[in-house]
Amino acid sequence: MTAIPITIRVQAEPFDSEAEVASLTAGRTDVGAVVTFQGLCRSEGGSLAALELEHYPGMAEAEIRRVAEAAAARWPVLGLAAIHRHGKIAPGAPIVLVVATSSHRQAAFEAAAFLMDFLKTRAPFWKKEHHADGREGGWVDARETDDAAAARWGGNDA
Amino acid sequence: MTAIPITIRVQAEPFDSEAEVASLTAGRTDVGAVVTFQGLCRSEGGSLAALELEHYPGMAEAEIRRVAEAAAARWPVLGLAAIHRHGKIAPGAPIVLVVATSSHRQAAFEAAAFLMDFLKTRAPFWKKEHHADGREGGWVDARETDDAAAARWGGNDA
Amino acid sequence: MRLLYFAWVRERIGKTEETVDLPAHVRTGADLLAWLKTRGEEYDHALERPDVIRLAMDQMHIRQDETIAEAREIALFPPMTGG
Amino acid sequence: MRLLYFAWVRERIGKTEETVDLPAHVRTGADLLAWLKTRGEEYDHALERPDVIRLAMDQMHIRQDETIAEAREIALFPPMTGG
Repeated sequence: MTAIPITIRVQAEPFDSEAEVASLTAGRTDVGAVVTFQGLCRSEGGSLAALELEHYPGMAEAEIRRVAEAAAARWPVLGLAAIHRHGKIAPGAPIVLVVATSSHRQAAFEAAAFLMDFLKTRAPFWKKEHHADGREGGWVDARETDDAAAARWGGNDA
Repeated sequence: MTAIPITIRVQAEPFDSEAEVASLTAGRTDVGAVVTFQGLCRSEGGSLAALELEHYPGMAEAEIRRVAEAAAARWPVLGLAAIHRHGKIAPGAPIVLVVATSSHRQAAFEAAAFLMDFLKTRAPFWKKEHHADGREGGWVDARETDDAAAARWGGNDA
Repeated sequence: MRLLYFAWVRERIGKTEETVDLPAHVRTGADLLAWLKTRGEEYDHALERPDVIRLAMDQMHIRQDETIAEAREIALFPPMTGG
Repeated sequence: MRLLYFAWVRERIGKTEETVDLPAHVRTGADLLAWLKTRGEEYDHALERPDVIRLAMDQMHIRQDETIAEAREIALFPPMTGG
């Protein structure tokens, strides 16, 4: 466990990235670097009407928190936030937000990338596609490139 | 030269990170990943009253653009923005913003980190410290860790 | 023991959750999958490739060779695709 | 030729810019630094460690061994510390 602020939320509503950054930086002057990642729903060339995100309530929050704690143990970050939406999400709309703050930029960049890599491979969320042409969509397959991205951090950190 | 939108600005005023992200994402559904970096002025434990940023007008914009073009040639990014402030900046206030958008997250993360590394070592800006106790501040020394960060990308990309 | 199903595992089994009494010989995650497969066509279909099924015990990931003897809740699901 | 000075190079020389006529023997960036050092104490002080001085020719970085014969504008400054 660490003493830094860690915000974890799973919600249907859109998030406010500006407000999350402000909550990790307002009133303090030790933060030199703020990295944010936002994952948006892509339309896959117009074929996608929406993504529907199913999750495992309780475990989703707990697993993201475990990944964030692992990031906080590995890099000198000053704050972390991770917000993941569930439910139906239209192309162009945000799905996930990660924020990492630190004194110097490398820790914030690496912690944010690490958080995303393990959130993708460990947080219990599943995407189902709804097609624009009305065809029943399938469940999105896990990508080997995501496993490879997580593996590059070595060990079993998260 | 590339066909993607590249926003480069050097200005005294604060920037609006939300607006810069919106300008690279609004009305399109091919962006899956948005990475932002914000560099903030640190107080160095309360000893710093302000940073004063001097720059070489004209070359500053041109050099940041050259770095952005190099990033766009190297990664499949969909848009880039880099905004750097000049003048007096108080602790806690933002100095620099970088935004990178792409279909998948790795390109956005790497392009944003690359942009920051080369912006630090190649863009003609210089920081002078103003001390809280009234002592005349000195010019900030270039950090070897910044040269090392830029060198890790190999070659002479930017 | 409470079992939870997610994504296409849930769709194929046709339930979000159920409570079962495990036979004594079911000790590991792999044992659980093998036993569930015998419970009907829908289970057999959902678990036709047991190697791809992920397990969580009391909301923590576990490997299939780990013991589930102490579990209150086991979840079965496909590889995660969030983010 | 127009010369521009930034940061502590500017402060030590005491000017933001000036226009000079270069002697014919000044061909490279290093030649320029060596010649400027002879122009007075303030230049000698600003350029006391010529190896740390960075040069830009017409708003592009150049190495000190590059020719500056075609330059309209040369800027002298310390290593950059932006970002």
